[in-house]
Amino acid sequence: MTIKIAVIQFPGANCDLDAVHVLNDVIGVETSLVWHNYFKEADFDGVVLPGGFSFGDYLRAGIIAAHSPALDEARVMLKDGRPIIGICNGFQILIEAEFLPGALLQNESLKFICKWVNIKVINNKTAFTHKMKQNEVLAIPIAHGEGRYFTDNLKELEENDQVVFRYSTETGNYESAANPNGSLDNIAGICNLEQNCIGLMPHPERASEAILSPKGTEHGRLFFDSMVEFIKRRIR
Amino acid sequence: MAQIEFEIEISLENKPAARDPVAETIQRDLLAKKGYDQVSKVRSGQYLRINLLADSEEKAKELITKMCNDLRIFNPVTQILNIINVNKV
Amino acid sequence: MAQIEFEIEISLENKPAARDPVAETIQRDLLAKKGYDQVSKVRSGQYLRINLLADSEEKAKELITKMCNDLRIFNPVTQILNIINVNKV
Amino acid sequence: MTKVNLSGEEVNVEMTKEEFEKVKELLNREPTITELGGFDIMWSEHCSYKSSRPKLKLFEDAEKDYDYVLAGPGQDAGVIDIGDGYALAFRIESHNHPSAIEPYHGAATGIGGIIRDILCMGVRPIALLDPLRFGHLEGNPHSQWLFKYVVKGIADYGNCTGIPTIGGEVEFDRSFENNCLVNVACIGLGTIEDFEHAPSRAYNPGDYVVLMGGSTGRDGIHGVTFASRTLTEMSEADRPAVQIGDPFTKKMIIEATLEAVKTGYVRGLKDLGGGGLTCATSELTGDGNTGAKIELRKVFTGEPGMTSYEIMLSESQERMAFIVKPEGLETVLDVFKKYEMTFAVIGKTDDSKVLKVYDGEELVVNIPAKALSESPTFRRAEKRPDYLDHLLAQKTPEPTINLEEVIKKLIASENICSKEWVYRQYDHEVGVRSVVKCGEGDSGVLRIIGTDKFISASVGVNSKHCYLDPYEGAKGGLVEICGNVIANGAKPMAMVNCCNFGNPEIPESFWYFSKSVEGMNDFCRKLRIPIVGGNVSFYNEDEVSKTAIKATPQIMIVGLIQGYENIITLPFKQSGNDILIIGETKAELGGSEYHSVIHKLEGGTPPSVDEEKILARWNFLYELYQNKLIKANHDVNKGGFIITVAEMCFKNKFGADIDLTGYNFNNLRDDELLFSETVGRFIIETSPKDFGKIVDLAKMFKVSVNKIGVVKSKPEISIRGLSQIVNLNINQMKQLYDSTIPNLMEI
Ligand SMILES: Nc1ncnc2c1ncn2[C@@H]1O[C@H](COP(=O)(O)OP(=O)(O)O)[C@@H](O)[C@H]1O
Ligand SMILES: [Mg+2]
Repeated sequence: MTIKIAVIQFPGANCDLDAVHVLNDVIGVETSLVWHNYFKEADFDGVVLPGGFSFGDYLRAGIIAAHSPALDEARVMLKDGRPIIGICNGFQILIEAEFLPGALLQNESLKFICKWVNIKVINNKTAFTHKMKQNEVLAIPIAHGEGRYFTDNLKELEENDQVVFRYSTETGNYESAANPNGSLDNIAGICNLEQNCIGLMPHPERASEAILSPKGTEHGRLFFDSMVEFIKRRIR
Repeated sequence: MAQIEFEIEISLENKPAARDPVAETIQRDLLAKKGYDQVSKVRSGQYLRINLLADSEEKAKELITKMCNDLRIFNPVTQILNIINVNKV
Repeated sequence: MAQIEFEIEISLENKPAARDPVAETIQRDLLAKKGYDQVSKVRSGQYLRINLLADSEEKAKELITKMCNDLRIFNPVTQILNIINVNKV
Repeated sequence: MTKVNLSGEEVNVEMTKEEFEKVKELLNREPTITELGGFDIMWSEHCSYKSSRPKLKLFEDAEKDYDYVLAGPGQDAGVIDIGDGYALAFRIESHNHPSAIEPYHGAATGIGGIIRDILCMGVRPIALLDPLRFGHLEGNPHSQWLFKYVVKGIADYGNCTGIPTIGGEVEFDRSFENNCLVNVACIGLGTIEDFEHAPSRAYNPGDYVVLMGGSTGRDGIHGVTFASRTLTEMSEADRPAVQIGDPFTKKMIIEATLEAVKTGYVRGLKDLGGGGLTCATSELTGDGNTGAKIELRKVFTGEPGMTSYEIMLSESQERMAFIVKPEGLETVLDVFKKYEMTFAVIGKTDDSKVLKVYDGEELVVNIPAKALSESPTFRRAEKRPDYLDHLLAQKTPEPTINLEEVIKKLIASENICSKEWVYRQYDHEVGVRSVVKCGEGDSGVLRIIGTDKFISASVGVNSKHCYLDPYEGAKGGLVEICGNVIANGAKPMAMVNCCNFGNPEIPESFWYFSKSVEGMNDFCRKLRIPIVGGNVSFYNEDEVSKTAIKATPQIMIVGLIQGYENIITLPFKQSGNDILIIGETKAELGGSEYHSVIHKLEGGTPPSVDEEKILARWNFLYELYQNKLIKANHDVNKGGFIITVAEMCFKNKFGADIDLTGYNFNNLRDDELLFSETVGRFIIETSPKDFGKIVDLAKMFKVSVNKIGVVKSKPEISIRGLSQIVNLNINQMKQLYDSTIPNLMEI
């Protein structure tokens, strides 16, 4: 049985084709771009909510897309344990649709930031991180204006192992200079309790080919390789 | 029953714990400019003015509150919603 | 002369004749699609609430307008500044 | 402003009395007000190039003279065939005046406009570049404000539409204080088939005319006004002077348009920019040798009660006009429906060669389709400014501070320091094509997925040099921008330019334009670079001081690299390697940063260009590339070659031992040798074992190459061979280089 992944195209998504390219051409898993209104969960084993500016990010990043019928479909997948990843705007959508807790606020600098950063793997048990090592530092770029993670319930998040990534230095320290947007506790990505759904601000699809990486790394692939492996195990 | 048009002004602000970098920046700029030491506090937020039809002011407020909750016009984790004014048009 | 503390709420919006893509999108893609068709109009803007000391309400308003101009918080070419409320604290 | 008499009423128009007479002559009657509005805008300098057209005729016919040029000047964008079935479109445009009034929306809608131009060619916009000019930032809140919001406007619009801004350039100079320059360029990529599917012409009678995108509103209507009564109820003050961009709608337009083009049912495509619907419909039919009947009330308007004049001339953003084959109308409309875009079938083409626009029953426009594009041209007088002799004669004062201090001041100066503050705000990676990213090299390098080809793009010019000598300055701009793409391993393929000058009616201002065009023309003909497009922006002057901006003929070059292994990058790679300089240094401090930063001088002898030598160096470099002899390359630019060496040290924290003893064969003063901005030089890093081979090749190509030092691991530059020993700490230099703009911008 072949694995099928959907990349959902919300109006204003702009990293959708990038994700499709990486999944199809780099990872080699059958992936379709699906217009948000046409998305049917039954056809897919996993789903990517790509980066971009859904509905212009007007009002608040991700809020309008969170009301799309695609999210009702995705909720079914969430419940039955299929893998869901939200990248950047996708993360914002997952937060606004309450798949994941907390909020993503305007960067502390009030500016959009596009830059390669380092993130440290805190939880390597999730559907998207099980091929990573705990405390491994990954080089991945960010590009966002509203990525400052905030929650009023940090303790619970930590106790439940929901913090998946933290911004760090290359050597894994959490200096404030390593935190690009002012996120609470350097949080760069989180997951749901069941660990089949993750959201993060950095863009793994931009870090999956050595040709695009300043240091020739391909750390982004680990996300998608983990996802494919996770699906294979589930099906088996 | 005839419905009345109301104009409702709302603001969405960050809760204090979530900070308010826009206001912080304005205040910092004010300090840098000098001459604005009369200003003691700044808060910022988003502003929406919505016109709608309702039977009464009460109903209009109810509707707005319901709408903002239902649609998550504000994120309850970090934001506060204020209805600033309700005016008949 | 004793100064009074005022709390002033203002909104900064695009001029009425200019477009407001944020509000248009909220109305079209959120409110209308979710059945809130009682809503006939939406405008959006930035909201600021500023506390300051001034001799009078008049002076307080003047100061706010000048400050927003000085700091280029708004550009009179495309935006308007509305003073929504002025309250004594 | 001219007052003319239209059916007994006084009307204000921008055109001259003679032009008004010509309109009447063309139509054989008085125009309607809607027609007059159309002529007034289409015959404006901005739309018709009436001052510049005669001069621009100098350029070669690129489409005819270069077989890989698919579309040349006159089209919405230049298009070249880059092989493997791909077409590359690119264009540059100015949005200076709107940005000077409202930097945020002015710059944003500038991006919106240039994206539309590329989209018109049926290809996907894949990159943006943004050459900018402002007044000095230091101690100047107005310049800071313009700079901050122009950058934010570009960022917000480009980022949202998902088009990476891969490069640009910024200069700060007093002459731009009130009239900043915001030029924007866009590159598009598609198959040659895509491009052929979407000409900007309606050449087939019987096709549908479909308008798609945002609604038509009263924003951006200008031009004709009745002197005696207002055109609408709205007073001028109520009208937004600047349009509000909507990048979200633009993103949807891009996707809907590309998908519509892919259906094969689109026969023509045109964006709505200056002149709105009037311009789009008349150009589509005029260029296609057809006519059309348009029903104005089908157009979806943003507000009630708009007059036919307003609907036809509205410049509301985010709209496209499609010419659709009748059999494919449903299919194309289904695409628009999928994207939930508003659209309207507003008319049909015919073979009448006449554009007829009906407002209900009333015929409001009835003109030959080609009439609007037949604007009269002007021969403008030109005169070399008298002040130039004095400026050119300025002498460089004796050096007063020590060289270390000078170099530190230069690297921290506004025009030389890092522009990271700008490009961090731009998503320069979306699209997963960016191989050499902003700040990493002399040009932006993009891969073409599915091939082993790369394109390299760079933009800029030196306004200070052009001020002193527009002819040599424009050539120097070409040398520098070609040099930028060559430094990354590319061959320059084609050029587009954006001419920013003062008032063409002033002979001195027109002279600058004229000489710049001559410079570009001479250089491009000799070095065989096709000019595939351009844009002219006149009337750039400081309203306060009534002086023109420094002449700024922006040059954009697109180059091609075959094979990943052939991309060359800027940073030094290994200690012990040789540092060579290609090209000699001449005493050319005129218009240099050294003159302006250290001596507050604007004059002196500016660099001049010797095309033979430049060509020889390029060919020599290609040969070195072929033989894999180059480890790093960076062209020499503002501040002179020591700045270049320092920039090459930064990334990998190397240093350099420099010895200039053998290089000063022109017997220059220390400051001339170090800080001259002689164009066409490169600093390269090579392996010591290849030195002999390189020298032999240099002789063969008749190129001057000198070893001036070696890369070392200690982050420090030491320079010998001058009258004083110079030592520079790289970490400190980098700190100076990085902090200037953040310090000025974040109070
Ligand atoms: N306005 C801008 N937008 C984007 N990138 C910019 C801008 N200005 C400068 N840059 C980037 O900064 C780097 C250095 O620019 P510049 O100093 O002009 O280059 P050069 O080495 O050719 O002199 C380049 O990568 C350039 O693309
Ligand atoms: Mg360069």
